[in-house]
Amino acid sequence: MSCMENGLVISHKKLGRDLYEIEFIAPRIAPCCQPGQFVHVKTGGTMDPLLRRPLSLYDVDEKLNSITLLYKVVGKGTELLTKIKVKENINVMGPLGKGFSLGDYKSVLLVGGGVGIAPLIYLARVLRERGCKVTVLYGAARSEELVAFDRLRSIGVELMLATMDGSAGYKGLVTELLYDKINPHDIEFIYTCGPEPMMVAVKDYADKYGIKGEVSLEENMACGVGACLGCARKLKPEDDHYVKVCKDGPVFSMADIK
Amino acid sequence: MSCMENGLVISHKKLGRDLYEIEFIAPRIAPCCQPGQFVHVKTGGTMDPLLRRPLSLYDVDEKLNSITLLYKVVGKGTELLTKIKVKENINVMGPLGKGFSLGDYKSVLLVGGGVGIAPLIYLARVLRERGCKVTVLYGAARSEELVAFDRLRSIGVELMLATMDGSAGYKGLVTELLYDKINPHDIEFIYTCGPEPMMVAVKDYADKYGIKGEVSLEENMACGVGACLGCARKLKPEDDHYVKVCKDGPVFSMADIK
Amino acid sequence: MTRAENKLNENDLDISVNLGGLILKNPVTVASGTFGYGMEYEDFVDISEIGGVIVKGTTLEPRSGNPIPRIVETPAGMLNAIGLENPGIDVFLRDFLPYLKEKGVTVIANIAGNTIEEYARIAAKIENSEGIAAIELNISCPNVKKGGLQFGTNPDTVKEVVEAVKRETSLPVIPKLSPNVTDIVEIAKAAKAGGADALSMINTLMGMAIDIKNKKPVLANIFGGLSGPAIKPVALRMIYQVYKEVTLPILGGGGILDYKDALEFIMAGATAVSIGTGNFVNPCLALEIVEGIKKYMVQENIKSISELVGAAVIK
Amino acid sequence: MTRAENKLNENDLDISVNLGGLILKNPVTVASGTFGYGMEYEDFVDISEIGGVIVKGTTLEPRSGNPIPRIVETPAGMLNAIGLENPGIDVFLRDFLPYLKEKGVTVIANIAGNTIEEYARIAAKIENSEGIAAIELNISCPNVKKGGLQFGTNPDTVKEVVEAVKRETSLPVIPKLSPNVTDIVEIAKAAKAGGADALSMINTLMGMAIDIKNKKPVLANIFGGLSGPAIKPVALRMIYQVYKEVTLPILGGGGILDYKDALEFIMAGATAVSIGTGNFVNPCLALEIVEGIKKYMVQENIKSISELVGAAVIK
Ligand SMILES: Cc1cc2nc3c(=O)[nH]c(=O)nc-3n(C[C@H](O)[C@H](O)[C@H](O)COP(=O)(O)OP(=O)(O)OC[C@H]3O[C@@H](n4cnc5c(N)ncnc54)[C@H](O)[C@@H]3O)c2cc1C
Ligand SMILES: Cc1cc2nc3c(=O)[nH]c(=O)nc-3n(C[C@H](O)[C@H](O)[C@H](O)COP(=O)(O)OP(=O)(O)OC[C@H]3O[C@@H](n4cnc5c(N)ncnc54)[C@H](O)[C@@H]3O)c2cc1C
Ligand SMILES: Cc1cc2nc3c(=O)[nH]c(=O)nc-3n(C[C@H](O)[C@H](O)[C@H](O)COP(=O)(O)O)c2cc1C
Ligand SMILES: Cc1cc2nc3c(=O)[nH]c(=O)nc-3n(C[C@H](O)[C@H](O)[C@H](O)COP(=O)(O)O)c2cc1C
Ligand code: FES
Ligand code: FES
Repeated sequence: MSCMENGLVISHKKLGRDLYEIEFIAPRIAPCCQPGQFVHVKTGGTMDPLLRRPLSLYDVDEKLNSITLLYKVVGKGTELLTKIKVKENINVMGPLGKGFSLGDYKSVLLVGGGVGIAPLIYLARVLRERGCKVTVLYGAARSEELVAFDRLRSIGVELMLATMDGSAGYKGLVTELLYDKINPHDIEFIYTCGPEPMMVAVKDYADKYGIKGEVSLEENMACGVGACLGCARKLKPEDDHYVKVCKDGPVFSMADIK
Repeated sequence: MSCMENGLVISHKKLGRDLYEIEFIAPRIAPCCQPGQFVHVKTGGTMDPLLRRPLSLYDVDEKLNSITLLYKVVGKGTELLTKIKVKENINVMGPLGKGFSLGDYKSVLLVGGGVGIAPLIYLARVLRERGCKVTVLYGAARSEELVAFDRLRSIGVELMLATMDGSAGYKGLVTELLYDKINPHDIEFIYTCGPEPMMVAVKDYADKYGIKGEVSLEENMACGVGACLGCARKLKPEDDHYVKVCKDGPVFSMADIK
Repeated sequence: MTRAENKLNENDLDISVNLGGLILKNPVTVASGTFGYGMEYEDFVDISEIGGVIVKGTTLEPRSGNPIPRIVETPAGMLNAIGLENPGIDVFLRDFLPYLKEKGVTVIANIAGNTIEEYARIAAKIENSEGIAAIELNISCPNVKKGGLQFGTNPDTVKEVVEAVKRETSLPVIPKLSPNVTDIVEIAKAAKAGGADALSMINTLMGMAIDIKNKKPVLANIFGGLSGPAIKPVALRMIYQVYKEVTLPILGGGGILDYKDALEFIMAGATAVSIGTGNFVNPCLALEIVEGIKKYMVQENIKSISELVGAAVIK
Repeated sequence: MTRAENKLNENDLDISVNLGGLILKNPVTVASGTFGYGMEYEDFVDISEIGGVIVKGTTLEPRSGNPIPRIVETPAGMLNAIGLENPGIDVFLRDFLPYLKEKGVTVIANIAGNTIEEYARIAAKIENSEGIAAIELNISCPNVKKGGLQFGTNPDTVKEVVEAVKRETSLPVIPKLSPNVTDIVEIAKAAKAGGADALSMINTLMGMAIDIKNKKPVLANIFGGLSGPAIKPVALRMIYQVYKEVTLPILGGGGILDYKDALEFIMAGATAVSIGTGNFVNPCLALEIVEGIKKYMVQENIKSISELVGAAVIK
């Protein structure tokens, strides 16, 4: 069940330039969450901006019933979000969308770029709790942007980093690590979230080695629940119908996209 | 000279229910201020609300070059204003409008109701500094709303209070004090600001005893500088032309109004 | 009589309305295209309590809608160019309507055609099924090439299309007027002449946004329909104008975000209101507005909502 | 060639524009009725640096304007019903124009008449004085009973009024189109047929607000003109439509609040822009937008602003 809830903010920190982490108690939403789902957030109390903003579940604390989001300030909605203080409320709708499938895999690969790492953290934790071996390729422009590093370490994943400026890990695109460092025969499934060119490269890799996988897509949203048809998208150019990223996704099978 | 300036907020306190006092440094505006003038305030950073809000100069610190405003939260603009924190900026245009005339009086009367006391504080201080005897009638609904009490005391005025519930001073309308407590022959000039019925009662009193005086009026404003003609008002019903409250006022002679 | 005795109880209130034969239990509906087929919001709100659910615009044949991007936020509003993506009337009646019927929802169909003939055929299909309380005629959708806007901007066609639909159905017929016209009263009169039972107004204003980075229109369709609080003043003005001149009940909407907005519409002449973009901001809005209106009525000692309809109109 | 060499200097930029014979040193003007007679803002900004100052709408005789309230804020906008309060053309020319001339301001008059004859007479008076660079014809003010709106909504009258004014003046004549019409292109074509040198668009959308406490319209005039960011999408759409169909330079405005908005208008087809309600939010806006446009041009290596006009229009 999804619902709308005013979450009590218990922590709100700046993690790096333009990157923030906010945690709030959401007793009705938190128990229903799955990795890959998102919440639809009212970022301010006025009509500007008018619409909610979709943000992935970065993690969920099942004991506290809290939800944590990782967000990057890119425009006025996320800018306003930074003003919400601890002890204030954040209004969210959730959990929304279709999350990642959680097959009975022994070893999977996660590839995250920039703030696209967000849904992969929650996923990695849940997969680890199910005893799955999780390898994570995590890329960003600079080392300061690898803000999920500590979480990934504490989750206990095999972690490889890439930065464009070489300030941490491999110097270059995170997808270049795929061919250098990953043995495709060790991997049963690939999950990826990040900039579209990155995800395309991950899909190419998966296709090449016949590995199945899932991607998390983004599209501008109004309703977030499948009612407005605003977040439509053709998964393949030749498709004659549109999917709704908010409801049919945001997670889609790599087999379905092109 | 007026200008637009980003003032650094150095103090922002809640004085009572819905009543706030904000002080900010305004090196270009502060030196040009006169009692009765106002600043036009951008209450938030977004398009909602879109327009500025006029607020009277509550006091000006000529040494610090700071301006203090007293405001009541009545709607979304003033509500947003409460969110501005110390060390942040407040964007204001000012000083605007025509302030109180400062004749060479020996003894004057000030009558303020509610948040209408704001411009009278600055006026009282300046008049006292010129050696004028200042009597102030100050009314509000309840004693907690008499938030300018301490300032008035420190300015050194003869002060009489009225509250509707009798929790401080006279129980009833502040204008009832006029006839009970004020000797019209002691008063050379009357200044008043507050709810319109109060100001009308003050004018009636002034007319009755042939005392001159000034009122500070309010009207919804867009530009605040006389450009939009939105704050127009007929001072007397029979007038065939409109004055601009922002530019020709907000202070008007009692003789001109009805 | 003391004040306490005088005070109305919420249960004494009469908030049901009659919109040209369409009886709504309360005056708050959700607008077409903003509430899907109801089920999308079932987790958030008891959709059967909403005055009426106007489902997504439906055409004779399925439509896949416009290319993307289809939406963009604007100051206090949004533009949409969905292009009437829908599965067609047959699929709607077969797959979606039963759910709504079972839930006890007051369903209002919203139909659009490429030709007058198509409007009539959809209406006939609706007439032959059960569970729809009224038909809203979308003669004003700015996002489809054929049909759509031009129907709504020409008084003669408005009259014709209403007549054609009326011939096929016994349900209340509620044409939805386009605000993109010089004289809304003329269009409203034409709708009345065609036999309209009520008027729905307003649909979106035609607008656009430019992507300055890529130097092109943001929407793939170039133009889109502007909705949300930004258009509220225009909606109120048109409803006020029509209320004064045309004696048909009005379903008013355009930018409603709270019960005070809803009261503005009612006082300007709307018998009932519709919530569109507001649903995206707050999926519980329709019912919150019903509550807000009730509280207001108790406070103001107003027993029947009908006392408020047109209360601000200066005759 | 290195990047540094390639980079334009702000001084190399050509930001002057030709608006049907009216030469502006930069493409940013301030809109009529929102900047008084310039002097109201002289403390805040060097008004001679603004591309053009369009002064408050002027009529043949003085007008005292509408009763109050005249303005009300709306979501991302405002309604005004000033009612063309102004001292009349003679007083304007005698008392206000000399100040503007002395300051070196590029002055554009904005005129309104009750009859076509009146428009012509005001234009003749302007022709006989000096210091006015162009005439904007307000054929679209929704706030006056006679004249005003009806001129702007009928193509025949639009043509006639432009012709009548053109006969009396050698200055560029720029009719200001009303957005409250079904077909803006038809009106633009009529203006062109009448001899217009450029088009100004858009004036305000007609709207209203209701005071639910007192159950009456907020504005004494009932209706008012909606301006501000709320109307930006509608303004852009109309400019885009007209740019595609009518070969006249456009002075575009409606809701501009920053240089990005201004670029949207230019890319939609406006040769120059006008800032209205934005002046109330930020009295320095016009010049800040000029600076913003210059920075953008340097960044994007665009030498002449004309390269951007209509850049987003898909032919
Ligand atoms: C399912 C989903 C999950 C997401 N999860 C995260 C996350 O965990 N962390 C994070 O930082 N960001 C995430 N995003 C992107 C995030 O929604 C946008 O960055 C955000 O909406 C920008 O809002 P703004 O007002 O700051 O920017 P503006 O640019 O001012 O926004 C303007 C409009 O564009 C839309 N928009 C802008 N960027 C995007 C985008 N990338 N995707 C979709 N809509 C966009 C906004 O929703 C808004 O309608 C996610 C997006 C989707 C669809
Ligand atoms: C010259 C002048 C000096 C003022 N000085 C003070 C002061 O020192 N302290 C103080 O608390 N208030 C003062 N006011 C009133 C203050 O401007 C309003 O309370 C404030 O604008 C309300 O804004 P809001 O967004 O909170 O309320 P909303 O009701 O949301 O405002 C909606 C609109 O109404 C206008 N408005 C609402 N109330 C008033 C009002 N009383 N006067 C004028 N416009 C109004 C707003 O400007 C806005 O355009 C003064 C008004 C004027 C004209
Ligand atoms: C995403 C979206 C889709 C819409 N689809 C339809 C539709 O299919 N049929 C229709 O008549 N109106 C449609 N509309 C218009 C709304 O029903 C409503 O009339 C309009 O949005 C104005 O109301 P609002 O400001 O409350 O949103 C749509 C609006 C939006 C925002
Ligand atoms: C208070 C006010 C007064 C106006 N007076 C006039 C006028 O006298 N003549 C005119 O042609 N337009 C007038 N307008 C319209 C503006 O010039 C401008 O076209 C309109 O406000 C849209 O632009 P904006 O959204 O940038 O404000 C007025 C607008 C406002 C807000
Ligand atoms: S955002 Fe409305 S359907 Fe996806
Ligand atoms: S507020 Fe614009 S003239 Fe006074």
